[in-house]
Amino acid sequence: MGTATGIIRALNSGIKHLAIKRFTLRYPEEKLKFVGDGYQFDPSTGVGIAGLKGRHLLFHDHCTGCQLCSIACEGVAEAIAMVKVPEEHKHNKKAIMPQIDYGKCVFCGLCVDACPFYALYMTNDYELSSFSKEGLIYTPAQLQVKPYVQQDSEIKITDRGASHG
Amino acid sequence: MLKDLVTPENANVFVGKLGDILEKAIGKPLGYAINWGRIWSLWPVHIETACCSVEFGAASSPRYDVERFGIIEAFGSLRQCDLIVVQGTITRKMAPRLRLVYDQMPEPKYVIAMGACAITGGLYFDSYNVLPGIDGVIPVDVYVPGCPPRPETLIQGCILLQEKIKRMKARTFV
Amino acid sequence: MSSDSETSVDAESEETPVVKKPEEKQVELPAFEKGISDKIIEKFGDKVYVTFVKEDRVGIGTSRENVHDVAEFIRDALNYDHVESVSGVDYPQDKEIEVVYHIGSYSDPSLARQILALSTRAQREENPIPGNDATKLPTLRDVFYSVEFHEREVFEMFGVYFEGHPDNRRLLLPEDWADLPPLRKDFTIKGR
Amino acid sequence: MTTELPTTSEIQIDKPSLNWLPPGLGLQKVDERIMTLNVGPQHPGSGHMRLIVQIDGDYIIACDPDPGYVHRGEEKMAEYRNYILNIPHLERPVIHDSCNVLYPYVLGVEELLGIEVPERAKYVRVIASELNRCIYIMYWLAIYGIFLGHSTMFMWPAGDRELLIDLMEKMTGARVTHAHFVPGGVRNDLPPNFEEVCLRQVNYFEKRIKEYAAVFYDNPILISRTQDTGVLSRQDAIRLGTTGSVLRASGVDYDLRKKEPYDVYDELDIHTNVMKEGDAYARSKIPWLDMMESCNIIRQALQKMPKSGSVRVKLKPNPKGKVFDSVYKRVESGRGSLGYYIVSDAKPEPYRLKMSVPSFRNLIALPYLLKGEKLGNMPSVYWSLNYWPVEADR
Repeated sequence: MGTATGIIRALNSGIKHLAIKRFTLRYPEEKLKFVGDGYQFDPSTGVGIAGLKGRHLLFHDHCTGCQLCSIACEGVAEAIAMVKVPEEHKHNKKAIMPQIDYGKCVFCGLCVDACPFYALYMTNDYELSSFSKEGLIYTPAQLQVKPYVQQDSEIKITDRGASHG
Repeated sequence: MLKDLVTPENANVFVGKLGDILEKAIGKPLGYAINWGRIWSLWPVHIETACCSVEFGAASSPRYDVERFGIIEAFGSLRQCDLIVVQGTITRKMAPRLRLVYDQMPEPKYVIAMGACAITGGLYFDSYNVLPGIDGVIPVDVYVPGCPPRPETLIQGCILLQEKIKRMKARTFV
Repeated sequence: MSSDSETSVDAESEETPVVKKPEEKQVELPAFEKGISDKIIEKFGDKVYVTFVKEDRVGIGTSRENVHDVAEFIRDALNYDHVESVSGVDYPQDKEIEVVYHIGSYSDPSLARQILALSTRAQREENPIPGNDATKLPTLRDVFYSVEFHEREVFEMFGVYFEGHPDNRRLLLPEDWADLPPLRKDFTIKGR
Repeated sequence: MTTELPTTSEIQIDKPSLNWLPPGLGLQKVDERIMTLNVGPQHPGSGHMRLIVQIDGDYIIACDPDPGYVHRGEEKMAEYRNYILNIPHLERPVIHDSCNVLYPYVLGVEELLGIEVPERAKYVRVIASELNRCIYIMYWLAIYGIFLGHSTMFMWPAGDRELLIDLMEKMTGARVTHAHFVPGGVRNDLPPNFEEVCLRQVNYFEKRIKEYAAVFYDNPILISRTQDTGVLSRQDAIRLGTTGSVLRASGVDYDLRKKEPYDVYDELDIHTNVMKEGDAYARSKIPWLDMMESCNIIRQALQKMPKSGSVRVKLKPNPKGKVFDSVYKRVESGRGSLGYYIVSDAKPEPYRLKMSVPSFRNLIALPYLLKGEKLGNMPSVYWSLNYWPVEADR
């Protein structure tokens, strides 16, 4: 193949893409849709349930303060610290609950695997940027809040290329 | 009249006063204009320090396209840059180089710490060769957590930085 | 236990670790791998010893005086042609540092699955001065060219000086590293 | 093994121009004309490593790689963590190929502990590993496009890569660092109707990467920049112990998926791509062919995979190995054969863990390849080695 034809072919294949749909996801307005509500774990079968590994969600009435999540995190990132909580729970005699420092957390989900009481899950929330390091530390009260996420944009594949609808 | 008032002796005072009045009048709108220019033309330095550079590359890919926010893809010389995104682990060998790069950038300059390693050391909190976060080396404006952060989180961090610049006094750097 | 393998408290593992001897019972060794180790034994006699023979893996140990000859024999007679990795293992209780060369072959299709682990031991010093103490081994750079960077790495990570290596400089660590070689067992990382 | 190879620090070239001094500059010796360039660590073309390059005019006469800017001590830290907690750590060296970099570790621990893996988990692993290989190669190709000044070749692969990242995200819950493989299987089952979505996206992906031929691989400008630069002969590729696409571009037919099949690779039909030229063009084309092969493997694996069944066997807490047992396991990763040497001493933590990484093994070829090249060819030769600095430094 001659040089000229090669260059013309290369340009042509680029020009063809002018007619193809835009692939860009306009992020703050559109958000990607994920499988399920986030990564969960079923201790009775020992197998997880697929989902995004985002910010944690803590069920206060299930947490017994057994520290298994904190022990699992000790070798990974030391992100989980057990802190005193003022309120009294029927389950939680020690009155301690995990507090997660997202400046250290690596979102591996081993703490979720370690929890045998269905107390710790992961949610689809990933918007955690902050101006200060202190803003990255989530107390048990903050972890209890289920994040409001509106994620509906999905990848669509048609004859005219892939786009986000 | 004015000619009589201004003598060679007090000309300096008059010019100074005039400057003050002008600054009072247009200083604030000018500050807004300067900041407006800054937030839509943040040029990051092309310094990859560790594996978060993969997601930094993904953020400028067609899907996320940070150029929509005026964060031009990192190709310029570092003398033209005003943003440094520390993409991951800073080792003891890299730390002096990072400081060198930061010192060579002109004011104003902003720093985004990207990833757990850059914020606190992350996974490598007990490694013998990794710094526990970059706060000891350079001042940080925005922390973007994750290991590595999703490009969305990085974009959110950039939007936070733009808000911070909006609120900053532009004249501190002029 | 439902979940977990992740728990690592010492208090939880109540069973005391029973130190068992490796089982001595005769298992059927794979024939092809046995043939390779037999060839080396036949040539060198009791200068070498076989550490293990597993499927696709043969382990040969030798002393530091013979390691160069054994490596040459492996290259010339057995058709192994490159070294995949050079790893040091520190044994403080034996006062020795073991260096293991994992040798493979690209050019001989029958050896494509095989890895030969050639191990040798160097004397270990309590207070190492890398390069100036008795922790020395002959280099294999002139036998397998691919060990050049690997041996440089072992030198800085364990302080094993390779005699005859053309380029024993530091590779990965910072220029101002003045501590013990970091992968020795007596170098402990903070908080552990 | 006839000719002696010089060491990387001794490489010199015989160029007649070396003895010629430009008049009018007052130079007395040839040495005064030689300039030393520090490429990196802050440089678009080097990543997080430094290359100390000596040039004479436009020709490189010596190159001394200086890695270690991301040396994080993974091997030391692994000695303090048990076999499960090591998983997030050991995938960090190559986060965009994280399934493959963890694969040999998981295989090795399974051999040490004597675990049998369920059949479905093996297929899930193969699919994840092949998807990850494509993700790695697409990122590599995107950066190769930047290195050659070809912006379209950054945008297209970086965008199409997201198709597969979407699949991995559905499967494992993370974009790049999955922590999905564990000793005994994988951590979670496939989401519902994953097979359909996977098949559709992989087919579209394959259609897309075939378009790269016109814009990149058949582009005469690109060919003139990469062909006959940095030629590595077959003999030298073997002697220097290179691996992966570097080795296969030099005409050695060696792919561990075929030569030493692990998990279920022996039940799949795999074709190995080999080219004879050994130049930067061949080294950049082999990964592209590999991606198409990976698409084939994914389709086969989806077809043969058992439709239901368990994906993970339960382990005891704190699993321990035998007394002084060692294992060396390797897999074919996106860059070449990647091995783990694990020594156990009946403790929950490994006694010694050594990663034999392809980037580190390929790095040794760089000084030989750059010798005598023009400085402008340095980026294309450097990145064609499939080198990822974080992995080499560990």
